[in-house]
Amino acid sequence: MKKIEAIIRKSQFEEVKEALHEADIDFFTYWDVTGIGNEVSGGIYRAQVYETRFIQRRMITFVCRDHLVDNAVKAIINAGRTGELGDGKIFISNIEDSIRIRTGEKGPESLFIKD
Amino acid sequence: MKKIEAIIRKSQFEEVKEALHEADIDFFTYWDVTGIGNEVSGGIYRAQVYETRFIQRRMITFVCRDHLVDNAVKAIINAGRTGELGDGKIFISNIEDSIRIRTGEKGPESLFIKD
Amino acid sequence: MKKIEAIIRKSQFEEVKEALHEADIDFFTYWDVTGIGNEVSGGIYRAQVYETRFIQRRMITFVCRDHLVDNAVKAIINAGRTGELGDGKIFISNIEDSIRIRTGEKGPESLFIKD
Amino acid sequence: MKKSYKYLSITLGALLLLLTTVSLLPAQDTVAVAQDSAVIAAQAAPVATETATFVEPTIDAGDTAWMIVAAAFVLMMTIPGLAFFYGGLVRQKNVLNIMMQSVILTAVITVQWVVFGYSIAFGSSSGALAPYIGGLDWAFLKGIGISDLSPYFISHSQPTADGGTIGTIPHILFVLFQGMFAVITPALIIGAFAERIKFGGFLLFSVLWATLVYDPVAHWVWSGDGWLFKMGALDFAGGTVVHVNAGIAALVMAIMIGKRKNYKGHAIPPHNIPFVVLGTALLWVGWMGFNAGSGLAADGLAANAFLTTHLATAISAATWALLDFLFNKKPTVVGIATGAVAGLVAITPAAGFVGVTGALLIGIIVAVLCFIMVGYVKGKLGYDDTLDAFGVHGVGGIWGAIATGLFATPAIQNYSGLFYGNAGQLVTQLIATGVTILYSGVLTFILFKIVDKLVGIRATPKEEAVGLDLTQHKEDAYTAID
Amino acid sequence: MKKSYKYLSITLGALLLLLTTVSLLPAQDTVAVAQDSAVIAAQAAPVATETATFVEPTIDAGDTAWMIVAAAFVLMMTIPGLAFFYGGLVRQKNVLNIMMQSVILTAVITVQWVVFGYSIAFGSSSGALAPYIGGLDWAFLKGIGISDLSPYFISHSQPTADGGTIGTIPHILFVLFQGMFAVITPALIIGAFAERIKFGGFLLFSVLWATLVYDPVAHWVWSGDGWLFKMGALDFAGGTVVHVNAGIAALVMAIMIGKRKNYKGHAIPPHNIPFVVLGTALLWVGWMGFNAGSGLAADGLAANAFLTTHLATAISAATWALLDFLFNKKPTVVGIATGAVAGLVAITPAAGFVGVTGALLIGIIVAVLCFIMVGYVKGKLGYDDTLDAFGVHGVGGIWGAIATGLFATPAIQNYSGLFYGNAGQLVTQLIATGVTILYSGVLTFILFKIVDKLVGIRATPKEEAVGLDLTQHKEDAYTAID
Amino acid sequence: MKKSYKYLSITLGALLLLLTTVSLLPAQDTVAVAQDSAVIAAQAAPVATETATFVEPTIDAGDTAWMIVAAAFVLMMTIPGLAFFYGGLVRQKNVLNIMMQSVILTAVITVQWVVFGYSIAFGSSSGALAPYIGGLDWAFLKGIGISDLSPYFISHSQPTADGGTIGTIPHILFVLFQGMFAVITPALIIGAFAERIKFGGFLLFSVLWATLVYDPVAHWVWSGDGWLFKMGALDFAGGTVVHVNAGIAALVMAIMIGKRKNYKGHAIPPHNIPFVVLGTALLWVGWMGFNAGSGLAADGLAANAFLTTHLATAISAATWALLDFLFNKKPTVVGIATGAVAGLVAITPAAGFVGVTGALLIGIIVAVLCFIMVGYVKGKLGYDDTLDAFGVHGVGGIWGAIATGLFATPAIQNYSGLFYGNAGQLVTQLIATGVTILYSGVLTFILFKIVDKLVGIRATPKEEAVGLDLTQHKEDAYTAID
Ligand SMILES: Nc1ncnc2c1ncn2[C@@H]1O[C@H](COP(=O)(O)OP(=O)(O)O)[C@@H](O)[C@H]1O
Ligand SMILES: Nc1ncnc2c1ncn2[C@@H]1O[C@H](COP(=O)(O)OP(=O)(O)O)[C@@H](O)[C@H]1O
Ligand SMILES: Nc1ncnc2c1ncn2[C@@H]1O[C@H](COP(=O)(O)OP(=O)(O)O)[C@@H](O)[C@H]1O
Repeated sequence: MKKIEAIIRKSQFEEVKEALHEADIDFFTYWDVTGIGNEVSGGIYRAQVYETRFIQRRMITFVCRDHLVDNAVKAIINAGRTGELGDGKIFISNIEDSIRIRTGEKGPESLFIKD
Repeated sequence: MKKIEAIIRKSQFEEVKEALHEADIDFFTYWDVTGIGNEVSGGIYRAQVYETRFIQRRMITFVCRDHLVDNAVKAIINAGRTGELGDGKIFISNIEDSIRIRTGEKGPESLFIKD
Repeated sequence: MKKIEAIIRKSQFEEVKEALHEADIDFFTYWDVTGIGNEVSGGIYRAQVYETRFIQRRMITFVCRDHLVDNAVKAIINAGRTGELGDGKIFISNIEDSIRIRTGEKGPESLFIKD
Repeated sequence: MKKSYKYLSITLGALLLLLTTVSLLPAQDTVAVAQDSAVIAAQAAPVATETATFVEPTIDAGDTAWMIVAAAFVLMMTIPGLAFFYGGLVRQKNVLNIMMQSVILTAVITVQWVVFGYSIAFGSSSGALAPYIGGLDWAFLKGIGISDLSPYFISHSQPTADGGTIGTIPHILFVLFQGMFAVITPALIIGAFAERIKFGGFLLFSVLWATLVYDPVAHWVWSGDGWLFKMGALDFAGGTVVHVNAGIAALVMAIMIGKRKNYKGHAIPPHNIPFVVLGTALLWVGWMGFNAGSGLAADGLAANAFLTTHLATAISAATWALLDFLFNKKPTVVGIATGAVAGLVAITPAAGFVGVTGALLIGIIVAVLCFIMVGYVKGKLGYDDTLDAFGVHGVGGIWGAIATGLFATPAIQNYSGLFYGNAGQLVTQLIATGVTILYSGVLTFILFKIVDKLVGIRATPKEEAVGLDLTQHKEDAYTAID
Repeated sequence: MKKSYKYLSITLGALLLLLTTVSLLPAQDTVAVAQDSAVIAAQAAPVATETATFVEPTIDAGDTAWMIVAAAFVLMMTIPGLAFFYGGLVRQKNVLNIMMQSVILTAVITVQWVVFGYSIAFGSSSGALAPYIGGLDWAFLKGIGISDLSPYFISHSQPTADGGTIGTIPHILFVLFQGMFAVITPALIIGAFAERIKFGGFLLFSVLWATLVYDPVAHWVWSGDGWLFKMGALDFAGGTVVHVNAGIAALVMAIMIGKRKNYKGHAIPPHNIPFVVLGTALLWVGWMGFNAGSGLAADGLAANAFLTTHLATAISAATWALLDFLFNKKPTVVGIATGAVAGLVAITPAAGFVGVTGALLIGIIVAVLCFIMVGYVKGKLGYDDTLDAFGVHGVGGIWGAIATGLFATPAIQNYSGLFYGNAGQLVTQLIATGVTILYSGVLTFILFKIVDKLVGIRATPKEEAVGLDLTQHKEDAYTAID
Repeated sequence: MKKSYKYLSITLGALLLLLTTVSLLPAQDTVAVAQDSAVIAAQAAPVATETATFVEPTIDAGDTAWMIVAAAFVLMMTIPGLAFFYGGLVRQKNVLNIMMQSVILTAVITVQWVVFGYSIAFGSSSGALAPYIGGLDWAFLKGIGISDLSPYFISHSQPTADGGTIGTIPHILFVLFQGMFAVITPALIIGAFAERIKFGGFLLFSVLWATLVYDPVAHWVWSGDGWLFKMGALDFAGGTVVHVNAGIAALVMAIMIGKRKNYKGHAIPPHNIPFVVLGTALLWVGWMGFNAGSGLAADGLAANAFLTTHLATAISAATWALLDFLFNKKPTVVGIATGAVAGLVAITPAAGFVGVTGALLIGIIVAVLCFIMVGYVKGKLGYDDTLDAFGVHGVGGIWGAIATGLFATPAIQNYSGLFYGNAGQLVTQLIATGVTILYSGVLTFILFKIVDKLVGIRATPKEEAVGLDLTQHKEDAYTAID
């Protein structure tokens, strides 16, 4: 099982969400974060224009079985890309175990619903 | 050292917190996240009933010494379970090193207070 | 590539941010979390003094190439330390792959800008 | 967009059909009644028999005290009232945009009003134009002195030296009070196109609309020369002029600008419901200035308008909560707030003409109508009226205008509706409403076309996705960074 | 729940004991004084000597102007005032529930008031019932015309043709003003059972309480026939009728419904303190309508009520900040807000009877009393009055009612308290307070039992854990999703 | 801190130089005009010819109704108005601190005002002191009965039995209305040192400043004995007394206390812009009490003050939005809010002296001036006036005071400015402004030094980093824990 963490633009969230769905990633968790990266964004405050490298972003994370990783990454890249500085990053790491709280199921089978 | 990440119902937080305490996990960190999973929740807006799969949840995370993992997982399962769809997940991964900022202590001993 | 997660005092954020910059960590992501640890903080509510172990903190996380880890950790320790209970923790784990969404670059080179 | 036009025509058509059908029924004594109506008698003809001891007309401090406050209350309705009611309902990324729209309308329309708006709405022009639009005599309020009395009055008046009749409050106070109405009317429309409009397009449209739609319609209904006024249309505090007018413009705009991206008829939860409560509450309080101030005096009529307004609002809110409970198991906060606003809207034209029974019935029925409209019909028709500006103000306003023709009772002022034996009043109300729907609908359509050509109206999909706060104002509503 | 009953009895018992003990001390001239009191003289007996040039009584525009605004101000106290004061103090998951309660009470009690509440509170009944409850003559406000003058008045009145005396504002305006009081009183109680009550239970209880407790007590104290009024009890703007009444009901409800899950006597930090500030500020402003409006005229008495209210509030707020600083090192925002509200509560019955000195002392002492009560005593007694509805309104109201009997000075109106030589007034105050405590306490207890049987009052542990917003209204206050 | 002193001297010096230079130009007919001015004529000399049928002077209910509300409106300006305007602009960790400052000033200055502030500001003293400070005759408002009429009046007055003239509202109402001004003036200053001041230092400074700066300056300009009043300085609602006074104190404080840690001249985004909108809107509404109330009557002058205030504010807001658009491509919400407040400030001294044209020009120009000041000049000068208390209130106030000397027109009251042929009025305005700048600047400097010695003013770097909410009040504004 792998954990995917993607830091994306908030404005691409809808697209990424749908792309993930098509890549069979139905379960994920996200929250809002602030990112410091290459992108610079501006604001105005009482006639002063200021720039900030602190950008509001969204962190999406999910754990999936190994064979889904490639498609998931491709989905995020396609849906999350605008081509301009600041599209974000994807990080992949290893997960040793996963447990479904409701049933106590362990391992990969805690990650999907058998029917 | 292992890192435990548990995505639970906000309403079970109190119970989980106390169960963890009994399982000797005194230190942890949490924040609010939105989860997409099997559960569906509903709302009403001006006479329209709508459903949403975006559910408010809480992410709990802590790093602990290996021998505490089993008990911690059991504690979360027991306290976090309601038996209905959407109880959440627990993920376990490996942590290579841990440092206590205050003292600079490294490794497992940064995780507890020796007296 | 390593992932560094540091849970620090909100009040030390500015210092840590600048220290990281000097340690060549230009990109990172952060969000606000609540931590339970050794520290206890107090509040007053209508003449009742109460104590809480729930402390507002900031989670900083970044992925960097292996050779930068040591300096980054030192930077955080120096800038984040006040010496009092509750300075926080740093956790280091392994990242298997990293992708830049904008370009699709993979691996370490997704983490910096070649010029 | 072809399809939108179809909806537009269908809806407007249906409304007009309904109204004209009813008009044809019992249309006799309208004119007679209208003749009697000296309600708002601008520059009225000699009426008072000059008594031996003629007293120079003076400003009445009591009426003036109330009307100053009433004007301030109506200001409070737009900012912060409407700004928070609407601002709480939109998504977080668009809250500033909606608030900015409320604030800038307050600023710009106030200036427009003083510069020429008041004059073309309430001033006189000569010849054939007189019933339709005022002249520019009062542009920049020139010729209006600080101790001049208001030529407009309702229940309180006093004889003048030249045998005429004049009001008891300063003329400039009447200008101010009416100016607040001119501000809030276009501000009501913004609910319809929220979350997807370019700021420039919005502003140009609004100023044009205020000038070409609001000002003339106000002239028709409220000016002494106005043709609908002369016909005897009753509109105590702005049922047709404000709510029907804005509501129809909202519907047309919603259809013309098209749906929000990803809008599939389902609701998007409001980002801050406490803000909605704040806005609703301040609307409720401020509306007392709007309605109880519309009699232009501190007297029994004002008290009656307060009573009917408060009562209709209360029962409409309660009714919505009950409907919520019956149909969806839970009474909701957004629901009760919507019910309250619907009640406020519907009682507006009637507040000074009906009593307790009328207020109760108007309130109950408007809640049912709007509940059906926004909960069921809107979804079927498929247009995207973001914050239900049509569903609440349009529907509530039309009902209120009609209800005035039903429940007006001679116990309050000297006017009767259908249920008090005067079917003609209902016909007059239907005509006034129909005309307003037609005029506002067509003009809004044309203005949309023009403004869209000139500066563009619809935000780009990217602007919409990122949010209007950032793209139109380079600001974030909430910043947690410290 | 056995134990709760014990606390209930002990507390109520202690309060009554205290009051009766003091009553027994110097009880002579009570009746004599009461006789003098024509304060609120409904349907008063012939008083004015009809002069040669009798003037038809008319509505005074100045008094009416002020009273319209005063009524609007009191409305603003409940929504948004109280809604935000309470809403900011609860946890995020319960904020909508508390706001909904404020809004629905505004809606439902307004209707109840017009339908029959006003009539049974301020109307007359014949025979033995007269001192205790009004009849239904004024149900649906029937028989009250829009130009009828208020039969209730305080400082301003005018002779009538039949030799009687009548007020200077429209009768319906008096109905409205009093209606706002009827709304806010049950709304104060909700602080006690916040975060754990079923919505249906709350609503049924509140309507019954308004009808069976508020309306009769208002009749006793404020109606011209009321037995406490006749006894000479002084209550300018609602010390016993509003605050003691609601405060005791709050205490009983808090004990009966039981503690919140996990409540261990320690504080739970408010979810949004700026909302608390907003609510406090709007209460402070709106309370000027409440107190300065209670003289029913725009005159020196109104100005005095404004002054004493503002001053007592200011010094109570400052005192709380000082106590915070002395005992806990830091002055807090919630503290100063609580102090301000305590000051507002305590000065309410006294506002039209005391001067600067009285206001200052009432303000200082109430802050000390409430500080001790909510900071120390409450924790000891162990009941869970979530937002200190008893600790602030109950304690503050009792102190205010007693203080009126101490500080009333003939320099303001023709009434004296103990410190101005009239011990009897204090006794009367104690009796009125004691009676209100007893009646409100017992009736609330009974109503709890009945409503609990009928629909259930306490939310389930699961509902409480998830939060009342989601479980009672299917809504989330704040939604970040965009 | 050496460097700060330099800036301080330079800025103050430059301002004074400017003012005195202009003063030297056309200084003839000043005194003559001043002679005429019976504007606020406290304890005025015999004027009215006693008529045969002398009528006992009475309280006018209409004027009183309006002034009660006006006082409540001004209260609403400080809390919640200013509390939210400022509170929304600071970072999240300091919002409670700024709100607490607004609330505690309301509490403490109200007490100070009743205890002695009113007396030294508006009372009389004998001998050489009379033009500079009042005596303690009215301490604790002793000797002021509830039916006493206000010795201060403007447009409405009535003859007294002894041949004098007296106002039409209760004296205590005048005390209250003025008390609200005394509260808000020090509250304006807090914007300058926000985010880095110790609470104790702030409080001590503010009380001393209110006593030693505000009260005397109010005496000079508004008391019948005041030397600037006698010189003929025009200040309708507080241009010099409130805004210049507070603005200069803000500048001095900002420089003395030093910059915030990490402040490099760049902006820090506000934590909650909807709160800024709420505050601005309530300031806008409440300011009608401030300005339209300053004529102390409900008449044409009040209506005119309302009109000019509303209009100047509207056009100033619109102008700022336009400048935002022209210079930075996007109109911003904080910008339009700032423009509105600047307009309110600038029109304040002029509201009762100018007409439509004056209001429009004052509004446009103040937006340009403040835009330049806070957007460009401030950054150059390098001081850290956190919320632009000087940039908006100081600059706007100075411009308003000068503009009154330019645009005052005899069409409103009997006063003319430069553009109506009376250059002397401008000189008088410049002198009054210059004197206020000098006095406020020097006294503030001294008070800073004293308070800093006694209790310390600047928060520690750690307190500043953690935030003032937690360190000064042990509270968090928002708590998500449930
Ligand atoms: N090494 C990193 N560790 C953690 N977060 C990162 C890292 N690099 C980038 N990010 C996150 O991704 C966001 C976008 O990255 P940025 O460098 O601006 O884009 P791009 O890769 O297109 O140049 C940043 O705002 C930050 O939140
Ligand atoms: N693979 C996953 N990766 C990340 N988060 C997940 C994953 N699966 C579930 N979650 C989180 O757990 C929550 C509960 O999961 P859900 O599938 O609804 O419950 P259950 O396991 O009881 O069927 C989801 O809302 C989501 O936040
Ligand atoms: N094992 C852990 N796992 C996750 N978070 C932790 C852990 N230990 C500490 N923390 C976080 O670090 C914060 C500071 O830790 P604390 O133990 O109070 O400090 P110190 O290490 O100085 O004694 C805590 O509030 C918590 O958020």
